Amino acid sequence: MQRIGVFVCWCGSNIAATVDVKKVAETLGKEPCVVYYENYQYMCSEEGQNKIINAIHEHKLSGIVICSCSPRMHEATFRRTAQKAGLNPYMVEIANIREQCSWIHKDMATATEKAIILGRAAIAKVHLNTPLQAGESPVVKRALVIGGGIAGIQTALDIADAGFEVDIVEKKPTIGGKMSQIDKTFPTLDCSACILTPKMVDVAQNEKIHIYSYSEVAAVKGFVGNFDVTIKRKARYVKEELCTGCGACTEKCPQKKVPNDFNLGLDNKHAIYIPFAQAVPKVATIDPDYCMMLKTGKCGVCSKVCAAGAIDYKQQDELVQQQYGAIVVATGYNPIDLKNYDEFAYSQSPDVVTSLEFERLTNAAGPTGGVLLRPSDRQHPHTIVFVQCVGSRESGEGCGKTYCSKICCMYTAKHAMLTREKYPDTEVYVFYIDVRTPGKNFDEFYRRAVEEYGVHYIKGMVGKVSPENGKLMVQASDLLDNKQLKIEADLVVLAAAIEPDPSARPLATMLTTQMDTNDFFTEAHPKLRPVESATAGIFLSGCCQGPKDIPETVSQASACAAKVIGLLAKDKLLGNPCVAESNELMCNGCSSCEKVCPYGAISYVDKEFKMPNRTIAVRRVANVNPAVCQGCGACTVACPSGAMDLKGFSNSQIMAEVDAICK
Amino acid sequence: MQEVIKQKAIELLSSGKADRVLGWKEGEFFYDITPAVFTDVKEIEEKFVYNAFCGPNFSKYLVAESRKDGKIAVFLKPCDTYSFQQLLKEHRILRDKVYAVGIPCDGMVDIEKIRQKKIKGITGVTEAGEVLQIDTIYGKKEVAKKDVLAERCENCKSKKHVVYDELIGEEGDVLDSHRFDLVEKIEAMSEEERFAFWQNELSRCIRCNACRNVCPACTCEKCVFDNPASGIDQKAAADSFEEKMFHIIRAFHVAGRCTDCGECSRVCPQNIPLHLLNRKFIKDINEFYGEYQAGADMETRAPLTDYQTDDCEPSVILTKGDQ
Amino acid sequence: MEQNNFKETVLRISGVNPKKCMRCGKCSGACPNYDEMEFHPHQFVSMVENGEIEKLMTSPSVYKCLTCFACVERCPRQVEPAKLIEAVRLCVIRQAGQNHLKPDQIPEMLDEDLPQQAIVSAFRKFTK
Amino acid sequence: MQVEKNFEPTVVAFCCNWCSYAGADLSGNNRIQYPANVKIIRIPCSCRLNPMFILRAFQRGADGVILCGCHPGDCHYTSGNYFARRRMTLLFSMLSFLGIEKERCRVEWVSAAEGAKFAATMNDFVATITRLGENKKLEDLRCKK
Repeated sequence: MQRIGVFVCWCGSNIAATVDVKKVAETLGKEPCVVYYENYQYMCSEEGQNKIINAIHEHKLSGIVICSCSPRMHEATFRRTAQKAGLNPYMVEIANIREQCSWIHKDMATATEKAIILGRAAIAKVHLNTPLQAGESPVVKRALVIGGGIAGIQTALDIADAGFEVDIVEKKPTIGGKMSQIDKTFPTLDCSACILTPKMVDVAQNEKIHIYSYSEVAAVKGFVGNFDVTIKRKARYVKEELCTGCGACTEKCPQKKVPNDFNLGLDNKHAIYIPFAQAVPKVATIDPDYCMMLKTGKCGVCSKVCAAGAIDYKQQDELVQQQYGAIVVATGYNPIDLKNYDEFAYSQSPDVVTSLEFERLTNAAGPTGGVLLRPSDRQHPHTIVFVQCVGSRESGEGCGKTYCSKICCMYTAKHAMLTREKYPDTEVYVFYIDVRTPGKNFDEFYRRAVEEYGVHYIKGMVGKVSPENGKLMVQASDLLDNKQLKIEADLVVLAAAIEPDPSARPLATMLTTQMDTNDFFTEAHPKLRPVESATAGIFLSGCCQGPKDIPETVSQASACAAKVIGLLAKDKLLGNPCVAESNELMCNGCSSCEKVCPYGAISYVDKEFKMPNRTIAVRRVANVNPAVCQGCGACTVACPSGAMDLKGFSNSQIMAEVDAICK
Repeated sequence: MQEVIKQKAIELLSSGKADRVLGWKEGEFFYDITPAVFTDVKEIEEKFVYNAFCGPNFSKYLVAESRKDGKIAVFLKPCDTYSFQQLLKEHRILRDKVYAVGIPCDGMVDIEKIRQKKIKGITGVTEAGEVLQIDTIYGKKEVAKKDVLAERCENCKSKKHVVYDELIGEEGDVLDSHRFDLVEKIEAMSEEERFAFWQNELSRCIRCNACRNVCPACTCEKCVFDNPASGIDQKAAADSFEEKMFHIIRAFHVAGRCTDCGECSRVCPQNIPLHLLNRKFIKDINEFYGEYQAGADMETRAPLTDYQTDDCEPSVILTKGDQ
Repeated sequence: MEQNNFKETVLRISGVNPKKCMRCGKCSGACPNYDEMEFHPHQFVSMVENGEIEKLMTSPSVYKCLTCFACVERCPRQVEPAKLIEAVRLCVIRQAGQNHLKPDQIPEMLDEDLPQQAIVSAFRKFTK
Repeated sequence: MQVEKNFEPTVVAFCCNWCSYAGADLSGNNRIQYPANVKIIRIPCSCRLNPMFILRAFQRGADGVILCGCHPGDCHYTSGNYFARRRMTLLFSMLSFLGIEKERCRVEWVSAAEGAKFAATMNDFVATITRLGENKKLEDLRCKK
């Protein structure tokens, strides 16, 4: 039997002017199990709270009802008050007689009557309240960053800086990501490698950071604070700890016809390779699809020339098991495949390139040594056409993306500007639909391209590119001058839309995080929680969440790190005790609840039950992980047997409220 | 057909492929067929039947039977396979403990419909193709089988077996049925007419729970109506509301999981057309969220555990005219 | 046909929603007969949207369109300008004679040797 | 239907904690009036609303039940209101099929910023229920005092 205390607040005159607080208190005092009632001017004041504490002590109250303002206002206050008096904070219920009564009604009799009913409903509920303990779970003080691009690098560095261990899992042989392929960065035109590679070195030298390069996440279990991750380290056929990165093997390898993916296939590499000079870790990797030794067993040159004895043709994929408190997704982006854009002749002419390929063609470490040459005949191009929005901003019915890829306007301005600066004899045309330059110093940058560098910006989409006699005929309309242009170009550069990395979708499934229809990860709140996923403990960094440029990526990466540090700084996580709970005796194991859970908090176990006649039956039953459950209650309605209930908002509590109101 | 199935039952048992066989045998009356678990060949030879009264759907029995030691063989009519697969999908039946034999069905007969034809004192019914020969204490009579089919068989939705280990006879197809005709007719009534219709039907309910007990979707370890903690436990209907509440909640609990097997209406001693409530949900689900047949496969998400961001709003009910 | 309903008619016949156009001009960029035209594919879309159908109907541009559907194929937003042009052409035809040919005029035009199919197709053509 | 002169309907409003309950608070903050017939029950999310609760309310004498939740797409728990929408659509359709006045139940999406909409919705709903009159079809007579 509960011993309930009722406290009616006047809220100055806010409540008392329209509600007869004395009458409310007295009437509610007559309700069953109510052993104490009181009304006071400001229940939330220290004086008011002391009244509650004293009453709890004096009358041995087991539950209290406060008739006051909205629980969104002071529920937490009164819960703390109860706790101070030694009462479980979840034995407090609030009847909202201010926002939902005194403030919206004018007639005192009506408002008083309603206040009494609301009080009754709260009393009915508190009758059925049970003390709840917020579950505690320890936090593993280690973070996992998936993806070693600039987003992952920045997040890892910031987390490590706060003193926590970080592991980076990168699927390529080196970290660095897309930024390592870029030549210069807008709007300052500083060299990308010059600002990125020191960070990569920082990562390599940081004792708190461990890099799993050439590795992938294979499985994720667990929940916030306690993720259990399996990392697959792909066989690179080189012992990472022995390789000194001297490069002798890569020079001597006889297999030289391997398309160089770092240069986007614009040149070739050897079957054993180090992607680029500043790679981290600087370790060679053998491409098993091309290595003669691995394919036919005949060669072994690299093994012979390796002074460190690092080559191991028998290396196998290896699975590493590791615990983490937080996981950061930084899987980045890729330009879309342009196979469906044949009107731009991408597959017909090597001189039609994507912007990323153009970056490699202008990069000093690229296939042309930084001299801008056409891929087809290695001649200097004199007319270059840039086409914007290839595959972006489409209706979604075709093969393109509905969103704006955001970075193309700026990098195209950069390309155009750099080309004109280095090769003033080149005519540069940029065909645009809109030029979008929101960002610090961005529009100024674009205007400089037009005004100082004489780049021809033409509003209108290119309709057709056709290779003719070693040239590229570009047909486009100039919408502002209302004429059709035919430009004989030497090089056409397509600003391909960017899309999330294909590894993101299976990863989202493993992490039980949500994605939008474009496979970008969905943030917990588009405005207020932009770096967290809806799944606790999973954070988002960089382009996996949406198209971003480098400054934005880095600031999001640091924001993400701040959130991770905030989580890892805690020794224990205190959960929300109002979570779902499954009654094993009633559970059918039918999986209905699991399907509606947005957090993947429900799993199933086979459990033995003692049955009549000393028999034992094994049944599949649902198990809610209270650390993951957020307490929405979707499962409680999906459950046909009523085995699933929500603490703090149980079926019987809500029905008691219904009964009290409808009486 | 009875002999073929009987021989199969004997073969399964004697070859050791199954330790028990779930089949039909005669109950109190020849038309009152009940499910039975056979464990020896002799019993099968004597008692096993398969005829036009073998309505009972065995799927639900497998929830308990598949948890016992050894393997159980079961005979499933096309519509039974849907219930069977739905229960597999809900992890209620352990698949590897069951040997499922799909058997053909050309409709089950409703004894009440024969009686409605003023045929009294029935002592036996034999099938002769399209015609039923009926022995009565007043002599022999004949009726066309199609005239006395159970409602659910008149509106048979599928002759296809969706899951089995072995199939006797040929595979059938999913049929175009007129099963929603009556639902549509009720929808077309006025609100007051609908209320009167259901008041008349549901007020006959004696809360015997037969519909729940036979329903292959109602396999809860503990039914909410038997659970004092659920707040809706009732042993008997005290007034007209509780009948409605019972049937609404029951229909809602099986919505999206009901395969429309029609067992609820078959067993109702008061002849309440309970299947109409389930069909109403099925029809709504099909209209609002796209065609869905519970038990048709193992993969598709049940409509109530799924959503589309552009689903219709509940206010669609208001704009559906007077339904 | 009422004059002010032209836009509605064109939209109905073509099934095109010109509001989907983002003014990128790829249709005009792709058009092989651009130079012959007074109004270009992208202008067609905006003129239909602005209700300037009569201007289009009287322009020779309507007949310069080769109906190659390059614009339909290339449009990133599935606006389908060629279908609009075709609809404008149909408007011209419909307005020109309502029905060129009435059924009761047919008997007197009949010729013993005229194949049945020719009569039917002529009727279709002239009543368009 | 003959409407009694002083018929005061009982209306139960289930409001999700994150949007609609806050919307109701906002209408209070802005002193926008709506009838006292409406009594709000706070639930964490619209998907917490079991159809059983609605039937229970009617059984105990409620004349109208309304569910308010975050707008589709804005659910605090990302997908709760989508499930609620399907459940309520089917339930309401069934009640109508049984001949219950279909206006007695309603779902309305009210955000935390829509205090005025909350009040307007409640005004309209109470007016509708008053016009419909007492809920007789779904009431459990034993519970009537």
